Amino acid sequence: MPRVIVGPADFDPGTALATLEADAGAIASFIGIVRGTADNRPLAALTLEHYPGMTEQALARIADTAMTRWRLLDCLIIHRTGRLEPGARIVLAAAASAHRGDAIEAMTFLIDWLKTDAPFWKHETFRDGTARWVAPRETDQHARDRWIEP
Amino acid sequence: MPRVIVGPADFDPGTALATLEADAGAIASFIGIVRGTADNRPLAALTLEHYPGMTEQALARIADTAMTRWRLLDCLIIHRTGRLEPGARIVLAAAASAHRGDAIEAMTFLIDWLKTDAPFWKHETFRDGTARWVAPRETDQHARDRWIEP
Amino acid sequence: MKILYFAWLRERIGHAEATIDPPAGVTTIAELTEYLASLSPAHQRAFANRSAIKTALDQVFAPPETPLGDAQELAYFPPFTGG
Amino acid sequence: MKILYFAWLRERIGHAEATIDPPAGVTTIAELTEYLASLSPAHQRAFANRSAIKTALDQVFAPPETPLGDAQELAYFPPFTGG
Repeated sequence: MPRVIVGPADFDPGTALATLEADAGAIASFIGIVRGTADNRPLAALTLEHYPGMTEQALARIADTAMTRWRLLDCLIIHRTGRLEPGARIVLAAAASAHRGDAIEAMTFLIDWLKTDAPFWKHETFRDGTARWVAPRETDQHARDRWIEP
Repeated sequence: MPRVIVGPADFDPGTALATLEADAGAIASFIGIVRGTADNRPLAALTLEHYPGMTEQALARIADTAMTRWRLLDCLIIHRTGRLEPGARIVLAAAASAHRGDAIEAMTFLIDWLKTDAPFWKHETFRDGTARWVAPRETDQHARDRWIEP
Repeated sequence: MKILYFAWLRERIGHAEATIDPPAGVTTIAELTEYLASLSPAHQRAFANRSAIKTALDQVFAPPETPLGDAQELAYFPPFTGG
Repeated sequence: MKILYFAWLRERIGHAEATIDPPAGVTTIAELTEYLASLSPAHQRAFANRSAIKTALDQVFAPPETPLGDAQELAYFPPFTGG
């Protein structure tokens, strides 16, 4: 059963991954962390806005798609919301399979799709007091689109 | 600095990954676990034999190659040895980068290469008392060879 | 009908949520967007670049030509930047 | 010179390690392998399928034609199956 967790609470990667381990053989995971700078400017915080209700649905749809397309035993998405300081964990995407190729591909799909297909918006506050909304990146769209089936 | 740990001791994935998190942005990891069956036959244990001395060198070389080929801040390989029962962790390979594509590719490279290029040998003991050495798989060799630079 | 604004749309318009009755003749998302853009200078500025704005009807992505039907909730937002 | 055997080679030969003085005329890995295979029926069986056996000289992969030189350690093993 794929699982999706959205909210302000931090998570422990070890505990989260342990929920996937039973007889899996292969667990691939990705953790996103708030960096200390953006465009070489020191960052004070990253704030994640989201669309409650739609977010959970969108992530569940992405996880279900992964379960259908790869031979997975389980997958897990955790995405934090609210104000996060540099060094804080933002997101975890993980997939468990008997086959390492499936686990790694599915995990890559999960992180590529949740960047473009789940209603989150990143807002950067810099240490110099300025702030901006993060612009969508074309490279993220390309990373997403490579998973579209012909 | 890439790090390599070889030995019988278990590891905690959360603790291990935490050592990679500083300002990384992106951490990709793979965990291998002993499955409960092999070819549909219940497994009692998997025993990992290795070549002390050469193993650490081989893994360090693989990790150094990853650091050279991708934009990484750090990488980590932990590989257990000795007798492991179903459900036990065998291996962790992880890469940290400011770029998620680099982290994921490097992690995939690490796990692909350590399967074919580090001196470990797997021995399976089945619940029915039989035992065998695991045969090398052609698919593992292909997974390895796709990373050879032209 | 509940209207939701997210990210810089919310900031430019000045509130996150509004309840409106679509005026007569407004039957699609595009028509409702026209109407909302006419409400104030802030709305007009927020909706200036329509191609940068996405919409979801009852939490499902929907293009501008989508009929409003009996939907309860229409959300306006820029492209997603999560992960 | 220290000779190491791993995995099923170790099992078939019956020990993990041996110390030998290569006889006169033995200057390469291939020549030493011929000599080792002649030591006992167990050695002969273990070395029967040479193409399935890899070698490392002083912990570095080395093909059969490699000269032994001043190497201290020669290891025989099947292909790796870790991970």
